[in-house]
Amino acid sequence: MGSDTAPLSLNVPEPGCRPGDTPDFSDFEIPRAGEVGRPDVDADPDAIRDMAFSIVRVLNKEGEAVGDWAGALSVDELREGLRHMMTLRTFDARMQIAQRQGKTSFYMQHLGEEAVSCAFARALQPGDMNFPTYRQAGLLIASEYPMLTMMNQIYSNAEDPLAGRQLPIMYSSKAHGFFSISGNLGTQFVQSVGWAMASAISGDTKISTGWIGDGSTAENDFHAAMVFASTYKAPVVLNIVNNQWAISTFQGIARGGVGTFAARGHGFGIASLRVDGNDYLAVHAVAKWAAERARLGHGPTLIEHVTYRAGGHSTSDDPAAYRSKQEAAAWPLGDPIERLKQHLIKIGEWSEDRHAQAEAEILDTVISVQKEAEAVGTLTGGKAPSARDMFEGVYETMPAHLIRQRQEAGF
Amino acid sequence: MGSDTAPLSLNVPEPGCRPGDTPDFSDFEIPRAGEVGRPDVDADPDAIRDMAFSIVRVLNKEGEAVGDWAGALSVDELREGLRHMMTLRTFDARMQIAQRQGKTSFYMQHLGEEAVSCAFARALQPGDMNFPTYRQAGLLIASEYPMLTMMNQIYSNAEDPLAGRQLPIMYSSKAHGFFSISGNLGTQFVQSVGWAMASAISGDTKISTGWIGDGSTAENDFHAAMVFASTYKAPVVLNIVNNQWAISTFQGIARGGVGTFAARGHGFGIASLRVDGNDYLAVHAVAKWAAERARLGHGPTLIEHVTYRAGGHSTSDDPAAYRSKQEAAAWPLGDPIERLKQHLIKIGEWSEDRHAQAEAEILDTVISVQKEAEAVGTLTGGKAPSARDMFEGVYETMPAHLIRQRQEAGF
Amino acid sequence: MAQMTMIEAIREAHDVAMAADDKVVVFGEDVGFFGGVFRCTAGLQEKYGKSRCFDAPINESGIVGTAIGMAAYGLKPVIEIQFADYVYPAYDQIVSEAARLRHRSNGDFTCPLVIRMPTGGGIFGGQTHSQSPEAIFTHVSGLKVVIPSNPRDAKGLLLAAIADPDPVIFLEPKRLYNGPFDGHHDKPIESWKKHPQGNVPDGDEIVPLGKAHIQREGADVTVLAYGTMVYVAEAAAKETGVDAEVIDLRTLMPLDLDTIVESVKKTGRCVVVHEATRTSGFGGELMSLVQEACFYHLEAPMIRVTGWDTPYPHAQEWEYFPGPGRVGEALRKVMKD
Amino acid sequence: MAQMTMIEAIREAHDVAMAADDKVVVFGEDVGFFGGVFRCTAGLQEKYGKSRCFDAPINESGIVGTAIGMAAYGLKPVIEIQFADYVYPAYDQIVSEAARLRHRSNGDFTCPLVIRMPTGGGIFGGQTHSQSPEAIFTHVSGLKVVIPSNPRDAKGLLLAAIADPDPVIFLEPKRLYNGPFDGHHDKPIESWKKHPQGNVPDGDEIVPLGKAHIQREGADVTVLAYGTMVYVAEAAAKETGVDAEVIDLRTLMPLDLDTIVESVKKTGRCVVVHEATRTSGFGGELMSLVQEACFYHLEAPMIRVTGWDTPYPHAQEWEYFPGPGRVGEALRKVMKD
Ligand SMILES: Cc1ncc(C[n+]2csc(CCOP(=O)(O)OP(=O)(O)O)c2C)c(N)n1
Ligand SMILES: Cc1ncc(C[n+]2csc(CCOP(=O)(O)OP(=O)(O)O)c2C)c(N)n1
Ligand SMILES: [Mg+2]
Ligand SMILES: [Mg+2]
Repeated sequence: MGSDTAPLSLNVPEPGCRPGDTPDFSDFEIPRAGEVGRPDVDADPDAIRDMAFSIVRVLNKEGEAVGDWAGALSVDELREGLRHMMTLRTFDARMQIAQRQGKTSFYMQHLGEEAVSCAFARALQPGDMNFPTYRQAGLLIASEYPMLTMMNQIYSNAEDPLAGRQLPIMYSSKAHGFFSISGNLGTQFVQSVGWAMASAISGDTKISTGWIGDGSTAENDFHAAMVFASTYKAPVVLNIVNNQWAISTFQGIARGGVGTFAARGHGFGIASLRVDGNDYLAVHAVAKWAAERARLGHGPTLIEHVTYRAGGHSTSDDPAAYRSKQEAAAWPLGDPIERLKQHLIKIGEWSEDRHAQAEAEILDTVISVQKEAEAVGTLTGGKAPSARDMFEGVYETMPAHLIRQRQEAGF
Repeated sequence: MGSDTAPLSLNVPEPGCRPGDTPDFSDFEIPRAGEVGRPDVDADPDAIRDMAFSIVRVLNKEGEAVGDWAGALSVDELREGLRHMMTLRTFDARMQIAQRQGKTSFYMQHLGEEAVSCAFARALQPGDMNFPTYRQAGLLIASEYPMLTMMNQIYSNAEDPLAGRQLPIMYSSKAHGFFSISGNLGTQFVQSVGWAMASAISGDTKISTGWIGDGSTAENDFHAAMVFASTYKAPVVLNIVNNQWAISTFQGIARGGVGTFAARGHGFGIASLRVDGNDYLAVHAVAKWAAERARLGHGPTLIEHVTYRAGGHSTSDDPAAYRSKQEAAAWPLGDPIERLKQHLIKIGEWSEDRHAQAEAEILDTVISVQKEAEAVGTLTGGKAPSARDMFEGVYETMPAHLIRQRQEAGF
Repeated sequence: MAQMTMIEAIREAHDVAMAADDKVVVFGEDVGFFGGVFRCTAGLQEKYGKSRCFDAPINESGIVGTAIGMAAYGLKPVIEIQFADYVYPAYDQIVSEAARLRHRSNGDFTCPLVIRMPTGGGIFGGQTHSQSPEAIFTHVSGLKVVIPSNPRDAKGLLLAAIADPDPVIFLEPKRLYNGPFDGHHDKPIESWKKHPQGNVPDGDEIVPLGKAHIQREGADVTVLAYGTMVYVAEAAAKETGVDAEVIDLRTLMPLDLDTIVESVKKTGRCVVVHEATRTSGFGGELMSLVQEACFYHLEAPMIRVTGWDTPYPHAQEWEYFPGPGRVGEALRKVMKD
Repeated sequence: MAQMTMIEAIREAHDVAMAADDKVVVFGEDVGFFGGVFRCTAGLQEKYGKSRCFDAPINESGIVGTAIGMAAYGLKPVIEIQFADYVYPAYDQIVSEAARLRHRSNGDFTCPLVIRMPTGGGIFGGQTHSQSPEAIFTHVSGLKVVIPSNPRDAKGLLLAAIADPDPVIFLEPKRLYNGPFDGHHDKPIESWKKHPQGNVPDGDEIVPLGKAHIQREGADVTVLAYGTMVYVAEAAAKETGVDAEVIDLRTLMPLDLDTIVESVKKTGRCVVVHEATRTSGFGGELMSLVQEACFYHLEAPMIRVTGWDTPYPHAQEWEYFPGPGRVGEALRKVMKD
C-alpha cells in the first residue's frame, strides 16, 4: 500500500455518445409497460425501494394501456391531455421563432418533455401550489392559464403581468398554483417543502410540488428539500425531471453514472420511484398516487421522470456542439405526443385526420393570440412597461431612498 | 379528496426520552458481533447495500474479537490504542476543568467517542489528510502530535501555533495530516473530496478523510461532498459520527427518524456501511477497508460511526436540560475504553492493575504537560500572542491598507 | 412596564406576536424544546405547541428556504440563525429569493419573514461567533436590516419586524443580551435590570422601523453607531468630554437619513463606528450619504472607527474590538481637524 | 502581440498558465467538453486532458469547496461560476473557508485559488444574468477582487491572479467580452479587433494586481470606474466635453489608493460609477476613502452614478444601466457644484 500502490487518476464521466458518434441506449434498462405494480398510497417507503430502480410505465409499444396504473383517465381527459401537449409544443415553436426574430431576449422550450408537466397538472387540486422550473409551462397550459398572458410576459410588453421586471418564461401565477420562477437553479425545491409544511402547520388540506432538473439535483438545495421533507413528513411531491442533459453536460456529471436519482430518497426514508416521463398515462397515474399520499398525511414522494430534452437547452444553445444529432431520435421512450396519439387511435378514439385537424386548429389559435400580444408590443417595439414601475414593489411601501432615486432617474 | 380529506398536521420528531423519562433503547437494532461479513475492497456498492442497515461489530459481550473483521491488529497495537483513548479522555477532563477555571474560553470533549478517531488514525498513512470536526482530536493524539502544542493552542498563549487567532481546539497540523478546523459545520466535508480529487489529478497515492456529525449531515455541504465524491470517484473516506445528538436536538431532527445516515450513500452509488463506533477493533477494521478501497482507486466510502456523546456538547452546554441523565449509562454499545480494556484482559494481555497504573501515568504526564503550557500562559495570564500578529497572514504579503490599519492600531 | 434583559425582551416580543396571530411560527436550530442556545425562544414551544415553535435541522439554507415557502403560503415565519457567522450558507436564499420575490412576481407572491441572528463580538467567540455581516444585507435591494441596542428597542423593533410585510434581517448584538456593555471589558459587568432602557413597555407597542434614536444629545460631533457600539460611543463621549451627539441608527435599511443629516448639519463633524471590518462596511455607505447631503457643512474629515480588515481573532479580541479608547481618540481627532 | 477579444484573451491566459504549470486545473459548469457557455475555456480539455479541465456538477458551493481542498493540497484551481448571479450558494465556502484558511491556520494551509465569473449587465439578461456583486467580496478580509475592462488587462490580470498565493475573485464584465461597450446600446456594436486595448502581448507577461490604470487623463474631475463603466465614463467625458480623468481601478482589493488620491488632489472633484446597486456598493467605500484622504482638496460633493436599488430589471434595462447620459449629467453637475 501507500508508495507501493499505483498512481490514482481522476474519473470524469463521459456520455455514451458525442457529436459524430452513433447513439446507443442498449445499456438503458427499460421494464415492460405494466411490469411495476401500484402499491397502496400509504406504503412504507422501505417496502417499495425497488421502485427507485425500475420505471412505472403504462403505454406499451402497441399503444395499449396496461397494468395496475392504467385506467385512471377517461377518453375525454386523454383527448384533452393530447391537446394540452400539442398546444404546448406549438406555443413553444412559435415563441422560439419569435425569439429568433428579436421579439424577445430569450426562450426555453419543452420539446419531448410535454407529458411531464401536462399530465402532472391533472393530478392536482385548486389551491395546491407548484414550484416549477422554467421547463414546466405545461402546468399553466393544462390549467387553462391564458396563453395571451404568457406571451405578454415573454414579450415584456405593457400587458406583461410581471411589469417587464422578470425574464421571459419566468412566469408567476398564484391563482393558477404556479409559484414565481426565479431562474436560480434548485432554490425553489426547498421552498416547496416549506409551503407544504405551512399547509400542515395550518391544518389545511393543500399540498405542494417541487420541481428540479437532473443537472440541478447536484445543487445543495436538493439536499435541504430532502432533509426538511423527511424530517417533517411534509405533504409535498418532489419531482426530478431527468431529461438526460443539463446544458452541455449529461446526467452522469450529476450522479457519477451510478445509482438513480430516485434512489436519493432512500437515505431519507422517502417513498421514491421512477416513471416513464414520455408516457402521459404513467406520469398522471404516478402523480395522482403521490398527491393522494401527501394529502392523506403519508408524507413526501420523490419522483424521477425519465425523459429526454429533444431540443436545445435554450435559445442560447446549439446542442450539436456536444451531443449526437441522432440521439433524440434514438431515445428509446419515444415522443409523448406520438405515444398518446397512437394510444387514442388504438382504442378507436382518435385518427390521423382528427389529429391533423387539431394541429391546424391549435396553430391557428396560437397565431391569433400571438398577433394579439404583438399588437400590444414586443421587447423591441410597441407598448412597453413603464420605467417608473421598476422602482415599485421592491418593498410594499417605497422607502425614502427609492423615492429619491426614482426622482433622480427622472420618472 | 381535497376539502373532504382530514386536516394535515406537522410531524416534529421527538427523541425517545427527555429529562425525567427512563431511557429505552429496545428499538435500536444491534446485530451480534461478527454477524456482518467483510466484503472485498473492490466490492460493488450496489452489492453491499445491506451494510448501510446493519452494524459492523467485532467485540462481543464477552470481550472476544469475532468474525471476518477481527484480527487486524497486534496486541501491542491494541495496548497502544487503549493508551491513546485513555490519554484523550484524561486530556479532555483536565482541559474541561481548565476552562471552568477561566484559563480558556471554550472546550469540547470526546467522552464516549474516543474509539472513533483514535482507531481511525491507525488506518491511515503519512501524507494522507484528515478534514476533521472539533471532535476528532484522537487523530492527533494517536499520531503523536505533541500534547503541549495542543494545550498552547487551547490557552491561546504565546506558543500557540495558531498565534491566538483561532478558537481553542480548532487545531491545524499539515505535518500530522490534520486540516485546519474552521468551526463552521459541514464546510470541510466537501473540501476533503477536493483534496482527494487533487491527489487523483496529480497521480498521487494519497487519500483523504472527511468528518461530519449526525446533526451536521443536514448541512448542504454534505450533499456537495456526495455529489463530487461519486461523480469523480474520489479517493476519500467520508465519515459520519452519529453520536445521537447535535446540541439539544437528537439525530431524528437530521433524518426524520427513518432510514440510516449511511443509506444516504445509496443514491450516489457510494459504498456505505455502519460500524460500532465504540468498538476500537471494528472502527479500525472498517477504516482500513475503506482506506484501502480508496487508495486502490475503487472510490469513496461512506461510514456511519454509531456512538454516543456521553458528555455535554461543549463547555457552554448542560445536557440535563434536554435529555435524561440516565441515557448515557443506558447506551447499549457501552464505553469504548472499557470494552477494549476487557478484551485485552480477556485475552490475557492486560489487567485491572496495569490499567490503574496506566491511568496514573497518563494523568501524571498530562498534568506535567499542563504545567509546562501554563508556565507559558493561559488566555487570561502569562505570555500572550502579539496583537501585531493579528494583521499578519490575512494575505501572504500585507497590502497597504492593512499596513495603514496596523499603524493606526499602534502595533 | 417591566425591567428585563434583551433576551427576555426578545422572548416577550415572540410571545406577544404568537398570541396575537397564529400565523406567526418560530423555528431554528435548538429553538424548540430547549428554547435556543441564548434562550430567546424559551417556553414558546410549551405554550404554543410543536407546530408553531420547533427545532430545525442544522441547515441554515434550508431554514430560510422553507421559511420562504411558508411566507409565500401566508404564514409569518420568525426564524433564528444560531450565530450571524452561520448565515452565509443561507445567503443565496435570502438574496436571490426572499429579497426578490415581491418584485419579480409583481406582488403576486410576497415574503413576510424575520431572520433573527446574534451578531457582533466581545464574548471571546473567535472568528465563528463574533462577526458583524450587516453590510452584505444592506447591499441587497428588498431586505430591511434592523439592529436594536437595548431591551426596549429589541421588543418594539422585533414586533415591528414581525408586522412588516417584507423580509427583515434582525441582528441582535449578543454582547448586549445581558447588559449594556461599553467596551470596558475589565470593569464589572452591568445588567439591564437597573438600566432605563431595560424598562420595557407591556403589550404590543412597536418601535417603528426606519427611525433612529438620539441616544445622547450633543453639539460638537455626530457619532453614528448601532448595536454594541452605541454604548461604547456613549462611554467615549463621557470619558473624553467631547460633546458628541450619539445616534443609535436602530434600522440600517431603510435608514433614517433625515435624523443623521440634521445632526451633522448642526455639529459639522461626524464619526462612524461599527464592529464589522472596515472596507465596504456599512460605515462607507454612511460616510458617503453624509458627504452627499452635508458636504458644505462638514468642518473636518469624517472618521471611521471599525473592526480591522482581518478575520475576528480570539486572543487579540480587545485589540480588535472598537472600544471606548479608539472611539475617544477619533472624537479628539475630529475636533482638532 | 495579437489582436483578440476578451474571451480569447482569457482563454489564452488559461492556456499559458496551464502550459507553464501542471498544478493549474480548470473546472466549472460546462467548461470541459464544451469550453464554457461563453467559450472562455474552449480547447483546454482537448489540449490538457480531462483531469486538468473538466465539467463540474451544477453546484457552485461544491465547485468552490472542492477547489479549496485542491488548493490546500497544492494545486492551483482556476474555476468558473457560470454567472456572478449564481455565486451566492458558494458565498459561505468563499467567506468562511477560502478567505480565512491562511490566517486561521497561521499559514499552515493556504488557498491559492481563482474564481472567475461573468459579471454585470447590458445583455438583457434580467435579474439572474446581470448582477454585479463585487462589494460582498471586497468586504471580506482575505480575498482579492479583480475586474478587467479589456482584453490586454484580462490576460495579464488573470495570469497575475493565477500566480497569486491567495484566493482571487475575478469578475469578467460580460458585456465587454466581444467589444468595448460604451452604453450606447442603440449604436452599432464595436469589436475588440480594432481597439488598441484588444492588442494583447504574447507570452506570460502579467498585469500586476493592485495597480489602477489611467484610462483617460484629465484635469477637472476624477472618475473612478471599473469594468464596463470605464468605457461609459470615457464616452461621457467625450460627449460632455468635461475634462475628466477616468481611472480604471482594475483591482478593487487591494486598491490602488495612491493613484486615486493623486488624481483627486489634482482635480478636486470626483465621480464614482458602478453598475451594482448603490447602497453599500463599492462606491460607498471609494467615496469614504477619498474623503478621508482628500477632504481638504475636494471642491464639490462627490457623486455616485450606479445601478438603482432595485433588482436588475429585464424590460427597463437601459433605464437601469448607468449609461453615458447619466454619467455625463453627473460630470456636468460636479463641475457646477
Ligand atoms: C444556481 C444556478 N447555476 C447555474 C445556472 C445556469 N444554468 C441554467 S439552466 C442550467 C442547466 C440545468 O440543467 P437541468 O437541471 O438538467 O435542467 P433542464 O434545463 O434540463 O430542464 C444551468 C447550468 C443557473 N441558472 N442557476
Ligand atoms: C454552520 C453552522 N451552524 C451552526 C453551528 C452551531 N453548532 C455548533 S456544533 C452544533 C451541533 C453539531 O452537532 P453534530 O453535527 O451532531 O456534531 P457533534 O457536536 O455531535 O459532534 C451546532 C448547531 C455551527 N458551528 N456552524
Ligand atoms: Mg436536464
Ligand atoms: Mg452529534
